[in-house]
Amino acid sequence: MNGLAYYAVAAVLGVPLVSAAVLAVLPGYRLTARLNLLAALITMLASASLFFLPRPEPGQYLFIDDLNIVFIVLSTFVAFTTSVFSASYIAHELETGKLTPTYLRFYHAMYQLLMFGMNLALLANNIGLMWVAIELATLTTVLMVGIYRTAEALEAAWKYFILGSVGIALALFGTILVYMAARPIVGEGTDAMVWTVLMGRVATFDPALLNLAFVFLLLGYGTKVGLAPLHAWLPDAHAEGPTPISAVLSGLLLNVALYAVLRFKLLLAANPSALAPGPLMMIMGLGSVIFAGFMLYRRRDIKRMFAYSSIEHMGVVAFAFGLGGPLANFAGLLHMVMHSLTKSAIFFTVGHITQVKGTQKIADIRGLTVTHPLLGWGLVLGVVAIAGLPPLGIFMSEFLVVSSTFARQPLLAIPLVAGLLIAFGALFLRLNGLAFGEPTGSTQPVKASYIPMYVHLALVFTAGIYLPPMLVLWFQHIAGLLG
Amino acid sequence: MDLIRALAIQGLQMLLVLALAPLLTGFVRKVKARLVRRQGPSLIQPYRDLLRLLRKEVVLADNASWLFRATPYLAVATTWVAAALVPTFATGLAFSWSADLIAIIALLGSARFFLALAGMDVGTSFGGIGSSREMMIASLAEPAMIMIVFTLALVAGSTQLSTIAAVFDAGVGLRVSLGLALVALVIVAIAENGRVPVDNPATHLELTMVHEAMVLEYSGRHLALIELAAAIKLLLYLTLIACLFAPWTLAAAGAGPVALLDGLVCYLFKLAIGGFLLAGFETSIAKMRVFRVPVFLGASLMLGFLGTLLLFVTKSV
Amino acid sequence: MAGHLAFDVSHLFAGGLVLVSFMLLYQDRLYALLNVFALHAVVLAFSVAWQAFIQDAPHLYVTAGIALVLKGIIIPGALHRIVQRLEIHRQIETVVGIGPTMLAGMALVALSTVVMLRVTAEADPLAREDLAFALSVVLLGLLVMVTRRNAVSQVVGFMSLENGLVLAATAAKGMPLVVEISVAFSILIAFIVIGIFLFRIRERFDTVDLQALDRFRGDRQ
Amino acid sequence: MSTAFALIFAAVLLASAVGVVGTAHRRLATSIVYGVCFAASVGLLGLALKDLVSGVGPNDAVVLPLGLPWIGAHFRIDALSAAFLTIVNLGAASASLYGLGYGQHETAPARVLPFFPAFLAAMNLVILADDAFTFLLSWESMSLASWALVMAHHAIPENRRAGFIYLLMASFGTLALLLGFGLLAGANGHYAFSAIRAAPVAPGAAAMVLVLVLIGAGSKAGLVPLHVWLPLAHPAAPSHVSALMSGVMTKVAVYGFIRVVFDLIGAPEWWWSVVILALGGITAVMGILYAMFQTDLKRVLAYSTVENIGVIFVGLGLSLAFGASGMPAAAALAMTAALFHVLNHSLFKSLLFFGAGAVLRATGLRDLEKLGGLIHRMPRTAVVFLIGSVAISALPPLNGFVSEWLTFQAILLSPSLPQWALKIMVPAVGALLALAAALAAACFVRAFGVSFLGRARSPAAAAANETDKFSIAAMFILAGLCLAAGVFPWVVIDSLAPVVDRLVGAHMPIQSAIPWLSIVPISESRSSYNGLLVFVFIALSMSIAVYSIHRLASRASRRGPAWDGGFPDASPATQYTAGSFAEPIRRVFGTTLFRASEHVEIPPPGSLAPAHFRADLHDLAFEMLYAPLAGAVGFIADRANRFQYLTIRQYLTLVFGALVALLLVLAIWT
Repeated sequence: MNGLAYYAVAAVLGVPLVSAAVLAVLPGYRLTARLNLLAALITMLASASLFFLPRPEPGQYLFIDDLNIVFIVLSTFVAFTTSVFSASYIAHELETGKLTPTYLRFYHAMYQLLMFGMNLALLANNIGLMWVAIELATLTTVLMVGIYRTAEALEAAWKYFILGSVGIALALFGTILVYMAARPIVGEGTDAMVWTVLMGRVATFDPALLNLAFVFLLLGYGTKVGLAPLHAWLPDAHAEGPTPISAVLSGLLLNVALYAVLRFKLLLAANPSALAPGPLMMIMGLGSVIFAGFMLYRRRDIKRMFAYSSIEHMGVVAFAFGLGGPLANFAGLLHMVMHSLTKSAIFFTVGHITQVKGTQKIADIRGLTVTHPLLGWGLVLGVVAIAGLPPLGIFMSEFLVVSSTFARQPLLAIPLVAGLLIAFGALFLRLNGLAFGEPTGSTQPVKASYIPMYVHLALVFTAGIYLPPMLVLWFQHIAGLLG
Repeated sequence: MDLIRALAIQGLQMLLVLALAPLLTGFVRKVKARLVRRQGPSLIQPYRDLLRLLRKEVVLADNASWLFRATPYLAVATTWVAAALVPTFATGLAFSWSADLIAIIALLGSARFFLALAGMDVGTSFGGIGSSREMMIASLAEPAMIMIVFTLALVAGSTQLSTIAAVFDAGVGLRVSLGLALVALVIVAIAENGRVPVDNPATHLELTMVHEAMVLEYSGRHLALIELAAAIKLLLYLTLIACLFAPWTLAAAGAGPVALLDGLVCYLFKLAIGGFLLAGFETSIAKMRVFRVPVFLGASLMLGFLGTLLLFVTKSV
Repeated sequence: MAGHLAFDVSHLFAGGLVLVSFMLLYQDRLYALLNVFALHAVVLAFSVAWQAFIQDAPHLYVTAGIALVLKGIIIPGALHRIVQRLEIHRQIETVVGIGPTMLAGMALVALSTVVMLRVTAEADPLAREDLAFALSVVLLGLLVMVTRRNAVSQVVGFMSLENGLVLAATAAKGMPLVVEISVAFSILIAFIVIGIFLFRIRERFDTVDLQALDRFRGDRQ
Repeated sequence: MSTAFALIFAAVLLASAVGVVGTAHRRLATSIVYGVCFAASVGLLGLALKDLVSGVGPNDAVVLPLGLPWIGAHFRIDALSAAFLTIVNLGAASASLYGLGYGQHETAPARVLPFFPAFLAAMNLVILADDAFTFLLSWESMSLASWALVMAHHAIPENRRAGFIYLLMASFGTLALLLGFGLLAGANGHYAFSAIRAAPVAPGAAAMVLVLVLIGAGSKAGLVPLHVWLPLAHPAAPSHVSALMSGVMTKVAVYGFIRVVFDLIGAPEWWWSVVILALGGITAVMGILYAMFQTDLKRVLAYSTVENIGVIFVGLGLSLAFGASGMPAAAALAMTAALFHVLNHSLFKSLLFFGAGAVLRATGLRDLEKLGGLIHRMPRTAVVFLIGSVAISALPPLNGFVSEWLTFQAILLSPSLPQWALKIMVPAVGALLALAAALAAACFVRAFGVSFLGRARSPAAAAANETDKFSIAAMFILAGLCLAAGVFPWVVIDSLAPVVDRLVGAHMPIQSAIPWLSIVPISESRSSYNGLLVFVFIALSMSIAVYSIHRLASRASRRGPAWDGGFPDASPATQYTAGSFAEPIRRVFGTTLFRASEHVEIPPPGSLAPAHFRADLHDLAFEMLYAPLAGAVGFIADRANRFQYLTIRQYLTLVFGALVALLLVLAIWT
């Protein structure tokens, strides 16, 4: 019976790996794009099946529990929709000659490799393995950010690479420290790196080592989450890479890194004498929200703007988890899911917009609702959602975050609200120009795949008014785990 | 029986104000003329003017609308109704309860509203100047009036004229607040009726005109009605002052004919005094610039408010 | 007794590593810097080898070998070549003077020891000391990265940082994946070096010329 | 039961909103949408009236498995919501009827049709909501839908600016409300109103909630100084939407305020009323002064909305004061006055905006200085606009006067309040109200006189035509209601009785029992007013006058050029303009409150250059509050923006700094 689950896990990891290898060698755009799509589909189905199959016993290296299955299902889903979008996006890039078939092959291979890395990181039951997987994912994205080989792209990729490497190093040091903390209790060997074992016995670990470890891990993985002041790579990577990658970065990779931070937060929370990780996360989160809010005002590049909005929302999520408590944790989870869906939908829209207008400069894009109603209104809807307006999902999560914060920490709620409001103003200031007013630029119709973005928005919309009870119970359970 | 008498008194009073109004105007003019050693027109000259105007044809501006023609009737009607609700010589009016002091002020407001509109209807600069200044003055006079009402209402515990009159008649002692209120009310009355120093009903000099400029386009019967309305308004204010600050000998509800007669005579006497004082005041003072009027009225607003406050001090209600 | 000796030797090597890190901080000539780094790698190699010996964990010899060969010989050589090829001027512009940097380094070492001393002693003293040194090496490596202006010296900083990591990893007795990690890191560093070479990145780490800013930071008009 | 029906109607509205997206047949779609909206609003109106008259079942609640999962979406109709449902749907129905005609001339129907029903639905849901989440969700959706409608004519830059400021202020208000509800609900998130009532908050927290609600609801209602968005956004929308925003949406905001302050927050403190009264008085006077100086007809109306909101809040403040001092009867009187004015304002403000819309359609103009003489071209519109103007100027016998009168009666009861502060403050507020009323009269003499009377100031105005029959019908219905509410005020007062009872635990004496159908707030001897009689008297004496004059005097009349002091047929340019009409009042009030200044350039004798006159006004609220804020944000944004252009090494320094900082934290605090 459990066998099925094993197969499913194998599929979630194996399919991307194999297809990466295959795509690396296969020529021809149509075929590879379809294959890419297919692989993503299978992966998604497999991960979805994990949700229904009985859980296998946690192994030395892999395991499934309530927490990571949320992430795995979410990320495989977004990966799938993104691959749909990427198919039509890449076609256009090929026509305009921005990418050559060779790079295309490379692109698809990397795409699947990235999926493999992320899925592995999520399924890993071993802090070392998780580290390796996240680094793999980071490096692949580095290569994809640089794929256009323009000076800006290389610059962005290089910046990402260097900062990422430092992050890697810090994270590794943290990992070693955790092992050191675990070794005296658990004993030498792999066991001292296995989540399930650690969680069971962390209470007796040396608190000082754990604290030190968490500092390094927070900075190391926090670099990938894009929390200020470690965010520097994020906006440029989003702006200069191919848009599908921007979508994946915002929608998935940030979550994966956050997942790692959460894991270690759990670890610390389970040790009575270790310092409470909450405040650190709250401070960094709050800082990111306010900082990103102000940064939004001077943005002139549309993709960079939404990248900063990702920083803001990651800040909100980190803040919520830092605050803790069932309500805030629930809100944090919800916010993370909603943000992934919305932000990737926005990047889908933006991708088509930049393609049809031939520019990423906000100033050169006007009156989209007039020239391209579907794209324009899609963008409006997306911004409305990301700004936390009802009846879309983020409103609910922000409602919970803000109100529960104010009831518990009134003084923290004020800056939080201020940051949200500042970001709100900036987003709509820009939207006014983008979506409305006298249109500029090309008005020719665009070959775009609207399904992914509208599917995402539809999901977000539904979640804003109705959350299925099953999902709620599940989230509440996880929120309970997160303490 | 009571109802019948009340109705009778009500009707009588309505006719009375209608009949007396021009006479009062004439009286004031006469006194003013006398004070400056002129012969002056006869007392009944206003009646003659009205009749003359009524007999003349109306000359309407080409683009005058129905509003322009309806306004005179509306003005007379509202003013008349308002006047009918102020106890002149007897308190037992059949319908005095249908509108209290605030409502009476508001009724006069309606009349002013439509007159101001009529002033703008033909589309001349004079009409506009008149309307805008009239509204400006009113915008200051009305709050002052409300403050006066406060003062009175706080003393009498009512905004119902008959009640107030009855209370004051019964005697509430001499009060500073009431004195202030009286002064304030006089100022408001002068402003509302466009008398010197706020306005001059006799002048037709462009820059000084307010009310006259507003109704400059009227002629014939329309003008007659407007003159009549103005006269009634003057009478109304004098009556108001009389019944608020000299309520003595007002015939109470259900009083016998003697009392009524007594009240009537005394009423005429009060009016005479009021008219005389008004004429005296007007002759002794010069018209002020339009933009000193706000200060003048502001003073009455202050007095009214002061009256209210002092009331708290003297007797914490 | 043997334990005592083992302790002293590894202590010696670890301390030596910190010392060499300070020498890195001190250098202001590029070639000298590279040579000192080679020394850094060699010291690390010895310390790792010693660990392999006392923990009798043969796989650690691999790590030691990598350290010796790759970081001790190949990469410094490659960097030499690059410096010649790209005519990077030999003088290293530092952000702050050497003196303050050294002081900062002292402070960092003090900090790391303070932090580490909070660790209860029952995590065996050997590991504790080594961790303290490793942490200092890591911090000093970062310090090198942020105080040097040109690419090569920053790479050197990064590599010394990573040496600190390896030190820590080897000190952690019986830690799995050490070899894999060191390999992974070597690849990473190779990437960086290649990157510098391919993209002709001279001072791109810290360009000060505004026109370049406009070109590369995208977001200006 | 009726709650369920109400929800069904709301669902119908939403369905039509979704259904119309991207439709081809514009005329057809327009008719269908507004038809559906009309039907649904009438249905809701019927429900609400039924509940209002026949009383509501105590447990007429519906809980749907929507919204916050573990709470669900609670909906409930009580007396208060029934009253406001009536008001909202009265406006909604008339607006939909108006839209049937007006909407056909819409240039961008695709940007109006989907959002109009959504807007209606959202407003209804706000009032139906019975838990904090549903309330805020509907509240913000209401803002969103109206924002979309404001952006309907987005080609005009001012509209885009208006939309932006509107949405920003709306979201600011919502966040304030959100914080308030966060306090009310407590840390465990008891968001259902029933739960909030069950667990009253501490006094300090309650005061904080009051402030937050004043900000939240006040910014939506347009309390000075939170009003800045209102005169920008309301005129920008299509006129029937402006009518809804000004006439109805502001009332929804008032509803929110009443719901929280009189229902959820628990026992009030007397000093709260000081704040509310002060704000109300200032808002009333400032609002109408702003209105006085505008030359855009719709903007005049929008600012006068601010004034009326002030009047309403004065009523609410009084009610709070009396309630806190244990004077239920007086509190009931004040509350009745406030609610009555809510109804009145929704009636005549919608009416006036419809009129403005008709003018806009006929002439394409909103600028008073270009209008004039429309009474000849658009007689019916002129009549209803006149009625609206008289009503809003609080003149008998129309409805505006009644609520104003009731408010004054409540003010006259203030001396019996125990607190000296209030004793002295309330009369002052009364003076402010009187001032506001008088200025309102002046303002609407100006608005009506300049636009409808006189001679046309532009060809467009000279060529105007009467508007369509649907619009006329809608306007006449509202005008009729204004008259009815003025002549039979007792009907309104009595049907408000249960609401007031629910809110302040007492109600005014039942008026229908009083002879001659006059209204008596406290006692016959104290004060009474009889709209019917006054109306009849005026009609009677007027007809007497007409009759006798026409019988006895000459009936002859002749047309001729205007006399105008002897200058024959001067050009229309010599008429008094809106600006010149406002000049005296600008001199009296504007110099200090608006830093008004006049600049005159008269060319030297002999030169043919035209003379110039310019009057400058400053919106101090904007210049002192909002401009600095925006400046600060911009400044910080500029400073922060440097972080976009650091070098990699500097970014690394940031990371390094963070690491060292955290290590120091460990070293020191653990």
